[in-house]
Amino acid sequence: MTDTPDAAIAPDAAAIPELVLEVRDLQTHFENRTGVLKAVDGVSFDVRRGRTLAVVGESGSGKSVTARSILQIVDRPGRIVGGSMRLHRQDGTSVDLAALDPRGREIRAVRGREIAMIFQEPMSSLSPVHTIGNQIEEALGVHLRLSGAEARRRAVELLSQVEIPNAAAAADRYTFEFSGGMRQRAMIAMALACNPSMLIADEPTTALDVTTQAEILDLIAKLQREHGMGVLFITHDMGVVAEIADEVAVMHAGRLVETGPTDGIFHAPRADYTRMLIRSARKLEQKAEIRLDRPARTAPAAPLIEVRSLSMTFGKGPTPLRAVDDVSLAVAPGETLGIVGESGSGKTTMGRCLLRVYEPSSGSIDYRRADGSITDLVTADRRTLKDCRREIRMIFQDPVSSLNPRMTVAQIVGEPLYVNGIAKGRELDERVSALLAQVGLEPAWRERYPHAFSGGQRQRIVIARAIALKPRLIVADEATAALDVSLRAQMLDLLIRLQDELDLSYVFISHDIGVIRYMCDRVAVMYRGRIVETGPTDQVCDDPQHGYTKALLSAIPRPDPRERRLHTRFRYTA
Amino acid sequence: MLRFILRRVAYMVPTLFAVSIVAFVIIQLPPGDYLTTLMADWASGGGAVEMGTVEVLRERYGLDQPIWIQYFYWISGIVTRGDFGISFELNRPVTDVIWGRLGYTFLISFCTLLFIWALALPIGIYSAVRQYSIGDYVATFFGFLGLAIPNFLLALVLMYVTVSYFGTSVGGLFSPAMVDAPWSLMKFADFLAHVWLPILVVGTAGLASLIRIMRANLLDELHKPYVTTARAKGVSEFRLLLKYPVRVALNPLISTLGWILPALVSGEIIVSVVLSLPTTGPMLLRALLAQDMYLAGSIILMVSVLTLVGTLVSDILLAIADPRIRFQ
Amino acid sequence: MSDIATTLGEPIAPQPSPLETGRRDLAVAGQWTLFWLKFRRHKLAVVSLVVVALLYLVALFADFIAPFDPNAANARYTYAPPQGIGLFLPDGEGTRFAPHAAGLKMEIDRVAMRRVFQADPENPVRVGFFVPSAPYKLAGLVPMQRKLIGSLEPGKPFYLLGADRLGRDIFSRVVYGARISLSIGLVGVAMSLVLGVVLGGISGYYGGAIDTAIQRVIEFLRSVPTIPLWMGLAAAVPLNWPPVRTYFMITLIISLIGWTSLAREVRGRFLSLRTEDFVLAARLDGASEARVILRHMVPSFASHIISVMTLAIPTMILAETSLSFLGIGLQPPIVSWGVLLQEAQNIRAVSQAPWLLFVPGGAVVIAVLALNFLGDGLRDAADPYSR
Amino acid sequence: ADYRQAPMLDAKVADGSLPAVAERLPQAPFVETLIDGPGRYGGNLRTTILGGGDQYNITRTIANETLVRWTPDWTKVVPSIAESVDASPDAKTFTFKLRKGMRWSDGAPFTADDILFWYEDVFSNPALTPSKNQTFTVAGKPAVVEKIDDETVVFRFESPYGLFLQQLAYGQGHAPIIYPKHYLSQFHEKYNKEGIPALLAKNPSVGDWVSLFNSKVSPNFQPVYWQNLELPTLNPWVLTVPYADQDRVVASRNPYYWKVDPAGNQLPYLDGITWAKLDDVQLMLLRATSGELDYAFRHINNSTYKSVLYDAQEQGHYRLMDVADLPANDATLILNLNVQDPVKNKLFNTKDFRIALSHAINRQDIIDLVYVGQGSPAQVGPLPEHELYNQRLSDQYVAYDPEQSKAIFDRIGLDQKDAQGFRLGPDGKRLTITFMVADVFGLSYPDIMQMVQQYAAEVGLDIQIRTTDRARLNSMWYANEQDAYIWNCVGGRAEAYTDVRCYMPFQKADIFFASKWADWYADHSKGEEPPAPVREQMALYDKVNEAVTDEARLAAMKVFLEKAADNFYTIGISRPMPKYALINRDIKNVVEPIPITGNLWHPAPTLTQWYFDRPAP
Ligand SMILES: Nc1ncnc2c1ncn2[C@@H]1O[C@H](COP(=O)(O)OP(=O)(O)OP(=O)(O)O)[C@@H](O)[C@H]1O
Ligand SMILES: Nc1ncnc2c1ncn2[C@@H]1O[C@H](COP(=O)(O)OP(=O)(O)OP(=O)(O)O)[C@@H](O)[C@H]1O
Ligand SMILES: [Mg+2]
Ligand SMILES: [Mg+2]
Ligand code: NI
Repeated sequence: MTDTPDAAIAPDAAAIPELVLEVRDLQTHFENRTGVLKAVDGVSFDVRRGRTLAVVGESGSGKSVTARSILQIVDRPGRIVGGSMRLHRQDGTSVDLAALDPRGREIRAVRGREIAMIFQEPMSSLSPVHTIGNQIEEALGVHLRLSGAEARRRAVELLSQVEIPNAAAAADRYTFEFSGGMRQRAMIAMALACNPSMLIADEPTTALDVTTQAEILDLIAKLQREHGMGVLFITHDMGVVAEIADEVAVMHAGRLVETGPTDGIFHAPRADYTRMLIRSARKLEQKAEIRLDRPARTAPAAPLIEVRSLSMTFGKGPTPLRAVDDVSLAVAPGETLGIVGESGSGKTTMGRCLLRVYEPSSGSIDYRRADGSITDLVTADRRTLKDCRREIRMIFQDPVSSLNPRMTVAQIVGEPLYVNGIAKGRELDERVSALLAQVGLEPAWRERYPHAFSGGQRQRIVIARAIALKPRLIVADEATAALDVSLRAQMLDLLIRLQDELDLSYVFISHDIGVIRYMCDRVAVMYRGRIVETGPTDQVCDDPQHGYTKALLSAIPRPDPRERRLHTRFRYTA
Repeated sequence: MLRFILRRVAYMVPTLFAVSIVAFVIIQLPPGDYLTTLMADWASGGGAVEMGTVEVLRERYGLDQPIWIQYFYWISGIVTRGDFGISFELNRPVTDVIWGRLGYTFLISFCTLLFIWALALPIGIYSAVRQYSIGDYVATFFGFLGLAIPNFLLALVLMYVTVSYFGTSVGGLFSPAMVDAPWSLMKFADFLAHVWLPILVVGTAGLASLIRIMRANLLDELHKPYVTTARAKGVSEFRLLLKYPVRVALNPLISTLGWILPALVSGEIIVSVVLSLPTTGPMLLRALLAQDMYLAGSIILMVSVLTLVGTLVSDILLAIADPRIRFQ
Repeated sequence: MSDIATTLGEPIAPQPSPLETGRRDLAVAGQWTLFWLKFRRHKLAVVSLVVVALLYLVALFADFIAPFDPNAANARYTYAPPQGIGLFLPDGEGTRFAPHAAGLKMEIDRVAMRRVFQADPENPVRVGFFVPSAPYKLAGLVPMQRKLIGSLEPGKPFYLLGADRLGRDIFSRVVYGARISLSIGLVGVAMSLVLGVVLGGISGYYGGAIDTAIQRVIEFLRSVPTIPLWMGLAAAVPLNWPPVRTYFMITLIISLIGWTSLAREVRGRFLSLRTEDFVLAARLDGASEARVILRHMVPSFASHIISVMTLAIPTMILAETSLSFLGIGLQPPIVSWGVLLQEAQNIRAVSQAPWLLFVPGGAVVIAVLALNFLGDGLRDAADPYSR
Repeated sequence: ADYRQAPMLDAKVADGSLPAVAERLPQAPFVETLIDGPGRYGGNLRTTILGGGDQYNITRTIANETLVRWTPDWTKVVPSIAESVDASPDAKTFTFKLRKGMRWSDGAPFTADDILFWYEDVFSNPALTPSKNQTFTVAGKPAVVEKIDDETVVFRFESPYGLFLQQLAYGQGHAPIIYPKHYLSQFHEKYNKEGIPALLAKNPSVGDWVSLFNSKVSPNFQPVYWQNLELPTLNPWVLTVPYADQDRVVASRNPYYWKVDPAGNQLPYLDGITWAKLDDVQLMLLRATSGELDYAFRHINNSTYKSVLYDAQEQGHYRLMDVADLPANDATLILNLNVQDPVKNKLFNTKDFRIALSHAINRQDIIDLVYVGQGSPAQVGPLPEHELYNQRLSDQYVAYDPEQSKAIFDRIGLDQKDAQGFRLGPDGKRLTITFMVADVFGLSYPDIMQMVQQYAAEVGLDIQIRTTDRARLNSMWYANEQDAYIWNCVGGRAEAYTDVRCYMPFQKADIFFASKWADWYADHSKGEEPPAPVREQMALYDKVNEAVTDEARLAAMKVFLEKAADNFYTIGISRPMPKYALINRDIKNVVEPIPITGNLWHPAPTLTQWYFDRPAP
């Protein structure tokens, strides 16, 4: 706050801004008895005052480890084995962070004071048993030696700066009382507490919907302008990169494959991997090619599933939460219905109601069985429900948590076949192998545990489980949110092809309108438990009627640095 | 919070009734009754046993009644008059004789608890932070050693060593010279000189499990992201450890706090007999052996009440310590 | 990276993982191989596994290993000290290999009422392996006439680890005691385990009224001091039962009380697991409730169960000493480590025959430590997340 | 005469709160015969009792005052509280002359009225005494007591009761002299009908005057007796800290005690006695070895502990002295001849079965092991040094002869065996005898039983052992539920006359080989009529009671014991060896060895003359 923006960092300044961090040939290895994992393998880059360096790359390519290496907080058995990380201070001195003792006083003075970090998982990165205020004050106490009252005043000030409403009261609340977005903002407040000269932001917006994401990005940009921070921004969302980065570094398999100004990366990528990345990002801007090739649908068939005035409330008492509020929709056979909406709008809840995982409080779900009879799932008895659940399957929002970590992939994928008595023994094994092959996984890996797979592979395991019973409808809940763009495109293509092959219908839940446009025939927009707009995808995307839909569309960052538009987005207030 | 406490207290009532019934039944399970003991006493004095007298006494004590009627008299006395019946053997109302002993019991249990915590926490933390180090193994070894040696044997060996090599008087909580003295600094010192033995003996048994629990809990927490967050703020390792993972790892321990009490009281029974402590242990054991049923039943009931209260207190403490529970 | 057969034309390339070259063996290993690979890394656990296996072999082949009947009394050698075993004996010009136990001279001190023993180096007792013995049935099945180790000079004292107040061989008693202590004790632990998991599971999985009921039962059981419970229930066991059955019954009684803490922890785990997506997924797969609980939820806290069990075993072995102290434990002629420890529970043993205490005590400590470290190893190996 | 008192009383006498010593003593005090010589006043005897339920250790230490007493060597009955006693030639009337001027411990006079209070208001009151103590009954009829004058009372019996004075001289004869009328009448309905409701109101734990009375005093020295500090007594020490919840019991000198030494010094010499209430025997041992006990006998006198105590004599400043605790047999296998199981009943009542079991046991081996060679194989019978010694009774069937044992078993129909080699009973099932074992008297019964079990197995007899505590064993034998148990057997010396429970079914206490026959003996309308040989023996015992002179009694008793040898009820293992007690090295005037038996309490008979032979501090 005290320092005014430096002339040197003005965007139009000709001079190259001064260096904050100079990383050369960084190597971080994880050693265990069976070998060495070279998570970061000779990475070099610079971070400059007032500038943003975005790091992109596929999941597991070493982005987070790189970030953690800078602060020497890599988890055991990780170890920095080579390279230098020179931190340049404004007084002209500099220090090689790689040479400091990770438990020493010097590195501690840097952490939080000169270089602050926002962690990837905002949900678990805050202590569950301390108040938010307490956690922010801690940094102030450690570095600035502020007294209790002063630290508190500053903490409240920081919280209001990151636009937490009623900051003074919020400081006394606990982590679990904050929503995801609020936690993310609290993390930012914490990181900014000591006016660091550099901020590391590790995927700070993955968990957020586009509108909230936009706000956070605005916030970081504003603070960066005010304090002249250097920012290292890790993300896999090319749209965000295009929106905020000055420079981009692309990582693949522990190495930097390309570094350069944002515009160059997007419009003249040199490395193959970068090209593929950009291509995928572009591809997801439009309707899937496979779908374009499909023959046009003939007369609309009788709907496979028809939902009428479905409502679902959480909690009792005077103010129950109406998570799903009078929703009606229908899905035709072979059709993909997209559900979009911001985080917390009730998409998952609605999806789960379809399988009656949650008991709807009112409404009906008419499901047309294969023999043409119609069953109302809301009132179906256990046996009927069980039968219907073989035909309606679910892909969970989070592949990690929906895979039992203590079962092998073969067991997981085989489970529905086994418990429904469809196959066992050798036959089961063969069926599982075939299923894995169908989703593009090496059948030989079926004895591995889920943790030995990458995020994209896990997603495919989930899909394999979902199609094992030859379902007619799949409720796919954010099936691709955790993936990087290239994988995401592959995955969506896989789903579309499966649809063609098995004559599937999808209810496709996402908060990413790009994905919806790529994938869906029709789309329903959810806002606070209600469906505010429904229609064919193109119509809704190109000509949104409802204010909320407009705001949503305007907040989506485009993967092109020449079309930055976040500052021009709509805001919707109900 | 208040509602929570009230509800818990309300739950305690049926539990207590169940405890009182079971206490009453189990002390009646062994064959015979107090008069059997009385007859054995007579016999050991070389005297003749007059069966007529025994029968009259049995009637007088109400021991000829069916068990539920005996129970009803006892429980209605407690509920309506706070009268726990009399101890046949001590010939005094139960309430007169147990308070002092309950006091010492809880004093010793409490000291033991402090001792266990004071030792187990640092060791457990060390074991977790330096997992699989020599120190971890040594701590584990000694913890299990304490677990693997029967309490009374340890008490005996320690007493023997104390007598043989230091020549101090063992057993009891005070030396004979100090029993009657009013409380003074000297008496307190004398008390300390005696109380370490039971604390050590009972404590070692509980040490290992607490070390292991602490270690396991802490290992779970140690690599949680919020620890790294704190580290990234520049907090020193030691402070970090205490403020975050240890704090969270303590919660499961707090919730079992109330449960340690009956374990200590039970563990204390045999040790107290060996050390002749003025606690409820020897009295309960004697009352059980003598089938002095109102005394035995009342001690069991008292210990149970205190356990339930202890559990309640630890639940309240837990609610204070862990905001996630408080706000549920 | 590209020869994957798919039914869908252009395959999706499996996620590249060039980073993970070093740990491929772990990543692709089948579950049992993986388990073993991980277990093997835990050196102490491997050693413990060997120790535990040895202990069980000893228990199984007690008749063969123990030189004497555990109840064979010998009036001449009450409280004989351990003789130990030596390998070489001086012989004319040098030493020769001759396993032997140190000789003992005995005198009776009638005033002090004891036998006084002195080492008698002149008179070592020759020891042999696979010595002939009275016929017996190994493990109750195989007829045998040889023992692993025995004195070659019958009539001379042969007490490797000393003798007790009735001149019984402590070594033999400890060997036989392993049978009871390592079997029935474990049965009790297993009982508590089953009860704890089932009832805790029901409580946590279904919640509601049944949960409240089970919680009250647990609270109730926890709040009754154990010793009166033991005494009362043990007194209710019929007198004419054979000792082993009586003891088995008492073990069951102890475990009936012991399940509560496990149940409470299991309940906690269930409460949190019940909302996990993978559990929901299993339900949507059509798995029955029992399968969801046993196959999907229980393994998630297997490591916890293992550590609880390893802590419960010493408690079980020692509960038996407490029972003996109270006079409701094992009845003679059955021996167990608990009985042996209880017999050492007097000043005479502590001051004049410490081997009575150290030998069974050592056995318990070794068993407890080995089981614990084995448990540690199993837990780590069972956890797919551990390094 | 010229009497002196303990210095601790001087101050009280000086300030007038206590009368002078001559006024406190009776006109003719009991003059104690000293063992070593006159002692020195002062000192506190530190001894111990085991937790709760050991009140008899207090009783045995300080409560042994009876109208007549045994001489310390247990050979003669002499007057004690009574100045003299006269027995009529028909052994039916006994006249006691009390000591004039004798006082209770609170200073109130002790007269014939106190004895009459016992007789009329306690003994004859069915509420207070529902069944009459056997000491004061003969052939089921209680004594009639009359007061002649303040110092004279007469006891009359309907049938001859030649053993009355012997009985009265044992500890159990205390009943007539523990009821101070002046104190207890306030709790008695007859004397204080109006006052009792108020007293009851003050004491809510008792419901009526009977309970109230019973909570102030108790026959048989139940715990109550040692809990009432107000109760006046004739004992040498009176309680100052009661036997209750505290971890010790303390007694202090009775200033009105009525015995003097030959020099006129009022006894006792010791100022007081403290019993540390310890809950565990091991702790007792430790206290002993560290010199914190001046005297200890019970609980620590296990043969196992002797060597521990022996080694610590120097450190603990004590010595081990011999105690003639010499019952008829130290370890006796007692088969229940009235056992409910018909198969076992028939077998147990076959004398050959008992003989066979007796031959199966290697007594010498047991003695070597458990008693370190001290003791000798023997059946139950008076000891060789006693006038009643009967060699046949003691030595029959003691030989270790498994072959003969097997032969007898085979002969009496137990020749069938099962796969494990155990004999089958006539019903075709394995014959299993369950022996109850309690760890009492420090005699290692569990160890002995384990050996017996092995010997029995060698001859094919299956014996099972159940360890238990004394109280449970009690409840079993009163309910006649036991097969068999192991115990010691009284009657090694003089008490063989009065206490024949090991020689005949004679229900008194803790020896129950035929409780139903014993019931029949006490009252022919109860129990079960025994077979002829047993009935004949019972008639012989009645003859013993009719004898008035010592010679006649001895002769009758010898005939009786011959019959006992014929009947061979129980299987003895070992003739006892002397036990030991621990005593401070400075204590003098100790009879050595002290004779002890269940009825003859110790060290009470000579404790008043014990003194510490060391300079006053
Ligand atoms: N504590 C650890 N122990 C062992 N390996 C680790 C550890 N942390 C990270 N790795 C490995 O290091 C590699 C790089 O991980 P990193 O977290 O940097 O990926 P990322 O690029 O941030 O991916 P994402 O986009 O999914 O966050 C991965 O292969 C990961 O498995
Ligand atoms: N089990 C539950 N108990 C109480 N409230 C819940 C529960 N699950 C969800 N909610 C609430 O219901 C609302 C809708 O949640 P839902 O998970 O359906 O949102 P969503 O649209 O899927 O959001 P996201 O995009 O973040 O996944 C939210 O306000 C959420 O807090
Ligand atoms: Mg990452
Ligand atoms: Mg959702
Ligand atoms: Ni590649």
